Amino acid sequence: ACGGGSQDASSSGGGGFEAEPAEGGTVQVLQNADFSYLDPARGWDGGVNNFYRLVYRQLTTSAPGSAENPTEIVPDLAESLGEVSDDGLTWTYTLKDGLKFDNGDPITSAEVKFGISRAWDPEIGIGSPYLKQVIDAPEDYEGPYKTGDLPTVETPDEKTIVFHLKEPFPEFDAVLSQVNATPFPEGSGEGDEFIHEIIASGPYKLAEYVPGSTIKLERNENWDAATDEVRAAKPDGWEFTIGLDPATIDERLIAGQGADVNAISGTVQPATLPRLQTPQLQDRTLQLPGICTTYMGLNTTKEPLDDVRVRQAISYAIDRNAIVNASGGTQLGEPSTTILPSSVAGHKDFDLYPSADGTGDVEAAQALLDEAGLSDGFTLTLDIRAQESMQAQGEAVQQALERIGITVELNLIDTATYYETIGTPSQQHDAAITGWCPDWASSAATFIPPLFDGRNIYEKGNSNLAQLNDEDVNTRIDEIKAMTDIDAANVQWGDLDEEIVGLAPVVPLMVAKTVSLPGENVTGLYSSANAATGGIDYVGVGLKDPEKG
Amino acid sequence: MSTPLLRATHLVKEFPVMGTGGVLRRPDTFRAVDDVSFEIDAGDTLALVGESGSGKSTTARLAARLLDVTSGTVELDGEDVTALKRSDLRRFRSDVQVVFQDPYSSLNPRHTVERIVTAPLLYQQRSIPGGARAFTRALMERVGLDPDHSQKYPAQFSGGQAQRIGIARALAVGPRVVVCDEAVSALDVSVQAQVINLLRDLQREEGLTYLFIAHDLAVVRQIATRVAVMTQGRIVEEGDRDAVFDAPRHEYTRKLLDAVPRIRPEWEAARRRNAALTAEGAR
Amino acid sequence: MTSFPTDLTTAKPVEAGTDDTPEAPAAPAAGAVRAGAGGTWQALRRDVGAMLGLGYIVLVTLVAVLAPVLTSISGWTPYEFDQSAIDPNLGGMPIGPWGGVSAEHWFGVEPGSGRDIFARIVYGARVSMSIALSATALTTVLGVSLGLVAGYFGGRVDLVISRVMDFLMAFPALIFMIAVLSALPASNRSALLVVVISVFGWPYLARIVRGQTMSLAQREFVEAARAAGASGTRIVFREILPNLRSTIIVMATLAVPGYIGTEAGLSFLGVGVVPPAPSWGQMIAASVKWYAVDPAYFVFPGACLFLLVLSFTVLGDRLRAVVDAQEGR
Amino acid sequence: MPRFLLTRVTSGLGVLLLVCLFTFVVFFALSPDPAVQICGKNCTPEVIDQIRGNLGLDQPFWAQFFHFVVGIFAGRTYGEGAGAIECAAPCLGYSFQSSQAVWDMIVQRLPVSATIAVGAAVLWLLAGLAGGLLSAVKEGTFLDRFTTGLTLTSMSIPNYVLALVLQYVLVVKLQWLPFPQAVAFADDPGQWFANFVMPWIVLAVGYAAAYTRLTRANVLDVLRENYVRTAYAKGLPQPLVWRRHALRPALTPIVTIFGMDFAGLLGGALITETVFGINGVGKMAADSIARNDQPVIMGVTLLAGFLVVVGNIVVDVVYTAIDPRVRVNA
Amino acid sequence: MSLLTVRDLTVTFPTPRGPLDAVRSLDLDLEPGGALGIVGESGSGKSMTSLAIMGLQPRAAKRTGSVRLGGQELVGMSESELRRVRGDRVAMVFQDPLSSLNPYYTVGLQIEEAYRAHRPGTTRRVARRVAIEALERVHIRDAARRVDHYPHQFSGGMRQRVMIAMALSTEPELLIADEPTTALDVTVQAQILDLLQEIRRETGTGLVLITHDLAVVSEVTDHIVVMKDGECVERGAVEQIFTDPRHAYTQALLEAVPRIDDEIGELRAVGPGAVAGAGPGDVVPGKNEKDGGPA
Ligand SMILES: Nc1ncnc2c1ncn2[C@@H]1O[C@H](COP(=O)(O)OP(=O)(O)OP(=O)(O)O)[C@@H](O)[C@H]1O
Ligand SMILES: Nc1ncnc2c1ncn2[C@@H]1O[C@H](COP(=O)(O)OP(=O)(O)OP(=O)(O)O)[C@@H](O)[C@H]1O
Ligand SMILES: [Mg+2]
Ligand SMILES: [Mg+2]
Ligand code: NI
Repeated sequence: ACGGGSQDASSSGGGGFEAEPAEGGTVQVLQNADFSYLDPARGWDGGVNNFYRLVYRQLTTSAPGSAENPTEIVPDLAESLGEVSDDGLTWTYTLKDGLKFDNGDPITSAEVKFGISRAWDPEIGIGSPYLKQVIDAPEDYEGPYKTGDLPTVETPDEKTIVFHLKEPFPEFDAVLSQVNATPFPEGSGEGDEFIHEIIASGPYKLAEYVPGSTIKLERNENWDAATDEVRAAKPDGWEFTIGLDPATIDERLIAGQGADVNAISGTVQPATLPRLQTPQLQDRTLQLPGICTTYMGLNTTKEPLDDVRVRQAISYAIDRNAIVNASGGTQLGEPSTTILPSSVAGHKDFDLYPSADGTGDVEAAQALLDEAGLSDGFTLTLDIRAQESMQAQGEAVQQALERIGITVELNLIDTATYYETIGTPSQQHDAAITGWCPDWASSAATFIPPLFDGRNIYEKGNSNLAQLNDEDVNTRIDEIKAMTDIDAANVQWGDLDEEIVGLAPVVPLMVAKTVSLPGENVTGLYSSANAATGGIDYVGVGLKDPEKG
Repeated sequence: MSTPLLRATHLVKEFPVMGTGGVLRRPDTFRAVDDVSFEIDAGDTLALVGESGSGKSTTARLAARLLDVTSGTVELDGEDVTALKRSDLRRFRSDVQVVFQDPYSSLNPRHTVERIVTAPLLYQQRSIPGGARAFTRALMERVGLDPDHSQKYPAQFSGGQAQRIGIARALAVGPRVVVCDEAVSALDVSVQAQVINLLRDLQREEGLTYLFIAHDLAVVRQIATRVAVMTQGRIVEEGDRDAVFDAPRHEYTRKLLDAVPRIRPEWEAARRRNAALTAEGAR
Repeated sequence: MTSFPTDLTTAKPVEAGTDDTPEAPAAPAAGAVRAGAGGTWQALRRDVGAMLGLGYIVLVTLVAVLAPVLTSISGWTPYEFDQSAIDPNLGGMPIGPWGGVSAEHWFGVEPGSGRDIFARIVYGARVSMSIALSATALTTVLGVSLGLVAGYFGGRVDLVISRVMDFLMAFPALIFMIAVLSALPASNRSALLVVVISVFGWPYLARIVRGQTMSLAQREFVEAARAAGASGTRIVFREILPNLRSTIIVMATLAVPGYIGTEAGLSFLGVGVVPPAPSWGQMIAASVKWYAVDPAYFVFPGACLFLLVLSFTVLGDRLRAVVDAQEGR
Repeated sequence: MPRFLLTRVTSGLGVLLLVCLFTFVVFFALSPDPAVQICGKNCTPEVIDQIRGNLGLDQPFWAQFFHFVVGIFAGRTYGEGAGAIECAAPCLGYSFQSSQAVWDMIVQRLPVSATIAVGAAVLWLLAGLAGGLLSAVKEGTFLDRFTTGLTLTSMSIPNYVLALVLQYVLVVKLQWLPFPQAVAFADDPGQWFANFVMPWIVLAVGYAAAYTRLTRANVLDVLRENYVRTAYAKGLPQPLVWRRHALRPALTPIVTIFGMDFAGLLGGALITETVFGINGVGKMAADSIARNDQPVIMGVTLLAGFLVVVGNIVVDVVYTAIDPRVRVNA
Repeated sequence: MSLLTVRDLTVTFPTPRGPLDAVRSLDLDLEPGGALGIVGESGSGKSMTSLAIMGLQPRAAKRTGSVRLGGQELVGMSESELRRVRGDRVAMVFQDPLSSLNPYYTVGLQIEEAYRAHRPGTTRRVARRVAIEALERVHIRDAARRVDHYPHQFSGGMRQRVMIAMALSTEPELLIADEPTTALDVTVQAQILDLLQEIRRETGTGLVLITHDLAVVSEVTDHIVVMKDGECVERGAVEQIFTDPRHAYTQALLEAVPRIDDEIGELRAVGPGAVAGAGPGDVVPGKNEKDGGPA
C-alpha cells in the first residue's frame, strides 16, 4: 500500500539518472550543515556517513544504491562476508589483496583491528555504539591510546581477523559496516589528529578542508578499483560547499548556472516544489522514498498519558494529513501508521486507528477520552525543536488535539539542545516529536529495541521517549534478537510493531521523503537506505559530461 | 561692635582642572577663589566687581552654599554654615536666597510662575501661607508683576519681567540676605534701570541685605554701599563705595575705572540743561 | 547591522527651553502657544507625512485592539487549519491566485497549514505592537532615569553608568540576544524579548538624556532650585525631567520602529515569539521562502510591517523637526 | 596625549573585562552541559565526567573565568597527557564541536567579514555623505524631499528582506550576478566584485540612509553657524564655503559614529552573511548559536566587543587629530 | 561722494502671524573715513541692518530699498558680484568672536583665505605674510607664531582682534562692526575701541559701529542713528544726540544709562511701566555655548 521501496528510486525521474557516468569531472555538493566529524570513530549520522563512503572503507559495507538489493550488506575490504562459528560467537574475515591507504601503506588485519579498537576510546569513540555493544572486550578497555592493544580481536596473519562476540549477533556483518570500523595505520588518529586531516582508504582523499565552508576531495591514487566492487568512483573530485541557506541551494539548483550543473543536494524546500512543475525541472526531479519515521512520543510515566486509553485517543485524533501538509505536502512525506517505514525490512502494513480520509477519527477519540474520564480534555506540553518544519508539525498536532479538548502547549527547545533535553527523562515533558532512522535497513533490529526496550531507559541519552517498560514487549525483543534467520525475524518485528502501536506509546506520524533536484549533468543517482539514510548514495554518482560546468 | 550678618573668612575654592590627571595621578587644581574675606552688615549692599573669571560668581556661590568651600568659613549671624546638613541647611536656605544672571536660564521653562515661585517653600517642606494662588499673587504684586499671569511660563515674559519672577522666587521664603549674581547684567539699559530700582525699593522697604555681583561699575555705583574689587581670585581692594570710586587705592581698581566708557560729562551737563529748558518750555 | 535605530545614537542634544525668537509676543498674549505640546501638535497637524503615519499607526492599533472582533467577522481564527485551501501535492501551496485570496480568506492563506493570513496579521499586530511598545516603554524608563542620574550627579555614579552604557553598546547585542533567547526556555518569549531588547536599547536613549541633563544642569534654574533647598532627586525629576519631554517623545517615537524591526529580525532568525502565536516578523520569516511561488504570502505582512515602521519613522522624524524648530535650533 | 590614551585604554580594557565576565556568567548559567553535547549519541556518565574534566567544567566559576582570561594572554592547555589540546596565545577558547581554537576559526573568517564591512562602509559613506550634503544645501527643494523620502523608506526595509529581493531580482531573474560566495580578490578580481557587491549593497543601504539623515542634519546645523556667515562676509565663493566651512565641521561628529559602526561590523554582519550564506564571522556566530557551540559564541562576542572598544579608542584619537579644540593646547 | 548711502532699507520676515519688518524704511549715510554709530535696544534691528547692507540677511528674509557703496548699488547685485564686494570693499566684525571664527582652522588660514579670495593668484606665502602683518597691526604679540594657532587658543579679546585683523587684511573702504565689544570685559573693550579708532585714523576706513552701549558710541563715532522697533527714531551728530536728544525715546534711553561718576538716584526706566507688557524682547538671552557640551 505504501509507496515502493528503493527499487523504484528513480521511477519518477526518467531523466537519465541511471545513465552510466563518464570518467572525470568534479561533483558539486551543496549543503547547509557542516559535517560533524571527519573522523569516523566520532561522526555517525546520515549526513556524514555518506561522505565517509567516499574516503573510507570497512570490512563490509552496504551494497551500492544501484544494486538490486541496496539494503544488503556486501564485502568491502574483506573477500567475503564473515564466517561465523556454530555458537555464533566467533566471526572470521579475510582481507583482499592490494589494499592501501592514501599514503601508500598497505592495509592489513592489524590496521583494521587498530581502527576498530578506536571505538573504545572514551573521547574519540563517540560514534556508532554497535562495535562496543557486540564485540567482546575487556571490561576496562579504553581504546588503543589509553589501554593499548585490544586482545580479544585476533589477527593470526596479515589478512585474517577474528572477532569474538559477547553473545550471538546474526547481523554482525552489518555491525562491521558501521563507519567506525574503518582501518587506520597503527598509532594514528590520537587526540584531534583526524579533525582536520584524515588518512583515506577509499577512492578519494582530502584535498582541502575549511571547516564550515568547503571540503574538496581528490583522487586517492593508491586506491585500486579492482579491490572495490561497491564504489564506481567515476569523478576525479568532489567539492562540498557548506553553510548555504536551503533556499539558496534550491535557487542555485533551479538556475543551474556554471558549475551548478554538476551539483547535487539533499531534499528541496516545500516552497520549491511548486516551481518544479516545468517540464525541464520535472525531468530533473528525483523522488526518493523515506526510511525515517517521524513520530510523537507520549511519556507514559506522566498523567494522564499513563492511561492507554488516553494515548489511544490521541492516536485516533491525530490528523496525519495536516502533518504531512505542514511538512511540505505529499511529495515530501507520507502519513505513517506504523513504526517501521516501508523501506525498512520487516515493515508490516496496518492501521490500528483508522479514519475515513486520514484526518483522524474524532468520535472514536472522544469516546476513549470519555471512557478514561477526561471528557473535558486536559493540557499537554509538547516538546518541539525550534525549527520551522518541526514547529509546523507541532502546530498541526495542536490543532488536531484541540478537537478532543486537549490543549497542547508547545515547548520550543533550541535545536542544539533538543535531543539532549528530550533524551533526559527528568527534563522531558508530556510528549515530543522526533524521528528515528535505522542504522541498517536490512532488519528492524536497529529500530524497535532502542525505542521500546524498557530496560534501556537511561537517565541521559535515552531513546525510549515513551519510557515504555512492558514486560511482554521486552521478552519479545529478546526472542526476536536471538533469531538467526533474519527474514523470519523481520516478520516477527513487523508483528511486534503492530503490538506496540496497539499500546500507543508513540504515535507514528509520517515518513519524510526526499525530493532532490540534481544538476542536469549529474547521473548515477540511486538512493541508499543504509549508507545515505535514504538520500543519494554518493558512490555511484558521476557526471554525464566531465567537461561541462 | 555687633556681628555682621554675613561674614566670609579666608574662603578658598579649588576646582580640578579638566583633562589633566590620569588614571593614577591626582588631577591638578585651579584656585578660583583664593583667600577671600568680607563681611556685610544687615541692610547693606556689598558689591563684588572685577573682570570676567575673577571669581566673583564662585565667591557668591560659596557664600550661598551652592558650592562647598575648599577651606575657610561662611558665617550667618555668627553661625558657621559651611558644614550645615539637612534641616539646618534648609533653615539657612530660607535666610539666604539667590538671584541669577540670566532670567530665562534661571527659571525652569517648563514650570509656571506659580510653580516657580512656590518651589522654594515646597522644597523646604514649608506650608504656603494662604495657599499657592494667593501667595503667588501677593508676591507678584510685590515685584510689580501682573498677578493674573501666575499660570504663564517664563518664556511668555520679557527679560525684565522674568528677572522679577526670579526676584519674587528669592523673596518667597522671606530671606534676610539676597545674593544677586549679575542680576542685571543681561538686561538692556532701560530694563536694567527698572530692576535696579526694584531692588533698591525692596531693600528700603524690607531691610534686605545684598551681596551684589556685577562687572559693570556704573551699575555698582548706583546700588552698592560697599565695594570689593576682585581679580584673579583675590579681593584687592575693599571699602565704602565712594572711597573706592573716587579714590581708588589699588592699581587694578584704577585700571578698571579708567576703562569704563563714559559719556562726556560736559555733554551730560548740556543735556540736563536742555532737558530742563524743554521741560520749562513745555510748562 | 543591528536593528537599533542608528540615528538615535547620533541625535544631538536638544537645547530645550530658551525661546529666543524675539518676534514672539513678549507680553503673555492670549492664545500664544509656546513651548507647549499644543504648539507641537498644531505644527504637526499641518504635516501630511506625519498625519498619514499617525493615521496608519492609529489604524494598526485599532486593528490590534479589535482583533477578536475582526476575526469573528472574517470567520477564521489565526490558528485554524484549512486543509481545503492548500494543495498537498504542491508542497502545501495555497490554491488559487494571490496566495488563495478569496471571499473566505481575505488575504489568502498560509502555505502548509491553510491558516487565514488576515487573522494572523490582525493578531500579529497585537504581538508586534505590544512588544515594540513595551520595549519602548521599558527602554524609556530605564534610559531616562539612568541618563538623568548619570548626567546630573556626575562623578562616580556617572562613571559607573557610563561604563555600563559603554559596555552594553560595545556588546554585540544581536549575537547575544540570539544566543540568550535561543538558550532560554521559550515559554515567556514575548516578555523575554522585551527585556532583552530593552537591556540593550536603553543606553542609546540614556546617552542623549545624559548629555542633555549635563547641559541642563549647567542652567541656572537648577542652581536656583538648589538654592531653594531642593534635593538632588527632586531637581532631577521635578526640574530637569520636564525639560526633556520633547526629546523623550521624539526618541521614543523613533525607537518604536527600531524595536518593531528588532522583533521582526529576531523572529526572522528563529528566536521570536513562540508559535503558533503570529507576529509580523515571524510571518515574514516564514514567507520569504515562498516569495517566488506565493508572493502574496510575503507581500501582506511585509507591507503591513514596512508601513508601520515607515509611519513611526516619518512621524518621529517630523516630530523631531517640529520640536527642533520650536526650540529655535 | 599618552596619558589620555592610557586612560582610554584602561577604561576600554575594563569594558572588555566586563563584556567577558558578563558573557561568561550568562553562558555559564544558561547553556546546557557542553560535555553532554560533545559526548555524542551514546554516552555514559563517566565519559561526560571525563570531558568535563578536560574542559575544566568541574572547576568553580571563578577558576574557570580566571583560566579563560589568562588563556587570552598566555594561551592554555585543555586536558592532560597525550590527548591534551593546546590553545595558543590569544586563546579565546576552544570549540570542541569543530575541534578548533576559536581564534583560528575567527582568523580564518575575518578577512571575509572585513571585506564585506569595508566594501559596505565605502558604499554607505559615499552615498550617505553625498546624499546628506546635497539635500542639506538644497534644503526644501524637491531633491531634498526626494532624498528624505528615500532614506526614510530604506530605513524601514529590513535588510534580510532587501537581501532576498535583490538576490531574486539580480541573481535569479536577471542573472546579472552569481550567488554570493567568498571569492578571494587575488583569485579573480572581477568575480570577487560580482560576488561581494550584493552583500555590500544590502549592508550599506540602512547605514547609508542613516548617514544621509545625519549628514543632512549636521550640515544644516553648521550652515547656521556664525562662522559660515563670516565666511560669506569674507566674500568666499560658495563651493569653498560649503567644502571648507560647512562639510568638514559637519563630518567630524560622523567620524565617531562611523568608527563605532564600522568596528561593530568587522565582527561580522550576522544577518547579511547568514542570508547570503557567506562564511564570515557573523555566519559563524549564527551557526554556533544554532549548534550551541558556546566557546565560539563567546569568542565572537568578545571579538566584537574588542573591536568596538578599539574602534572607540581610535575614534577618540582621530577626533583629537581632526578637531583642534580637543587637542591639548600647544 | 558719500561712502555708504542706504535708502528706504526694509527687511521683512514672513512669520505665521504675517510679515514682520525687522528693519523698516531705514536711511543711512556715511562719508569716507567717517564713523556712524547705530544704537538701540536688543531686537531693534541693528544686526539685521548690518547684514542687509552686505546682502547676508537670512534666506527667509526679504530685503528692499537701496544700498549704495561708493555710488554702486548693492541691492539686486548678482551673487558673484556681491562676493567681490564682501570682504574686499566692505568687511564685517561680528559680536561673538568665538562662534564667528571656524574652530577647525588656524586663524592664519582664515585670514589668508579672506585675502586670497580677493587677490586671485596670491601665493600662500604672500597671504601668510599678510596675515602676520594683519595680526601685528591689531597688536597681537608674537604674531608669526600665533598665526598657526586655533581660535580656541586665543582669549576673547584676542579673538575679536583676529576678527578685526581679518576684516582689515583686504583694506576695505568700510568696516561694519556689530557689537564688537559686548562679549568683552571693560578693560579689553577699551583696547578694542582704541584699536578701531587707531585704524580709522591710519587708513581712513569708514566705520559703522553697532552697539547698545551709549557710552561706547559717544566715545567712538561722529554720527549716530537711534533705532527702535526696526525704525530710525533719531539721527544726528554725536554731540547733538547726547546734548540735545529730540526724540522721547532717545531721551529716555540716555536717562536710563547708569552713571559711574554722577549722583545716585532713581534711574528712569524706558517704555511702558514695570508691569506686564514691556517692549518686545527686551533682553539679550544668554547665549548658550554650543560647543564643548558632551559629545
Ligand atoms: N565648576 C567649575 N569647574 C572648574 N572651574 C571653574 C568652575 N566654576 C568656575 N571655574 C573657574 O573659576 C574661575 C572663576 O569663575 P567665576 O565664575 O567665579 O568668575 P566670575 O568672576 O563670576 O566671571 P564672570 O564675570 O565671567 O561671571 C574661572 O576661571 C572659571 O573658569
Ligand atoms: N530668522 C528670523 N525670523 C524672523 N524674525 C527675525 C529673524 N531674525 C531676526 N528677526 C527679527 O529681526 C529683529 C531685529 O533683530 P536684530 O538681530 O537685528 O536685533 P538687534 O538690534 O541686533 O538686537 P541685539 O542687540 O539683540 O543684537 C528681531 O526683533 C526679530 O524680530
Ligand atoms: Mg560670574
Ligand atoms: Mg544684534
Ligand atoms: Ni554691558
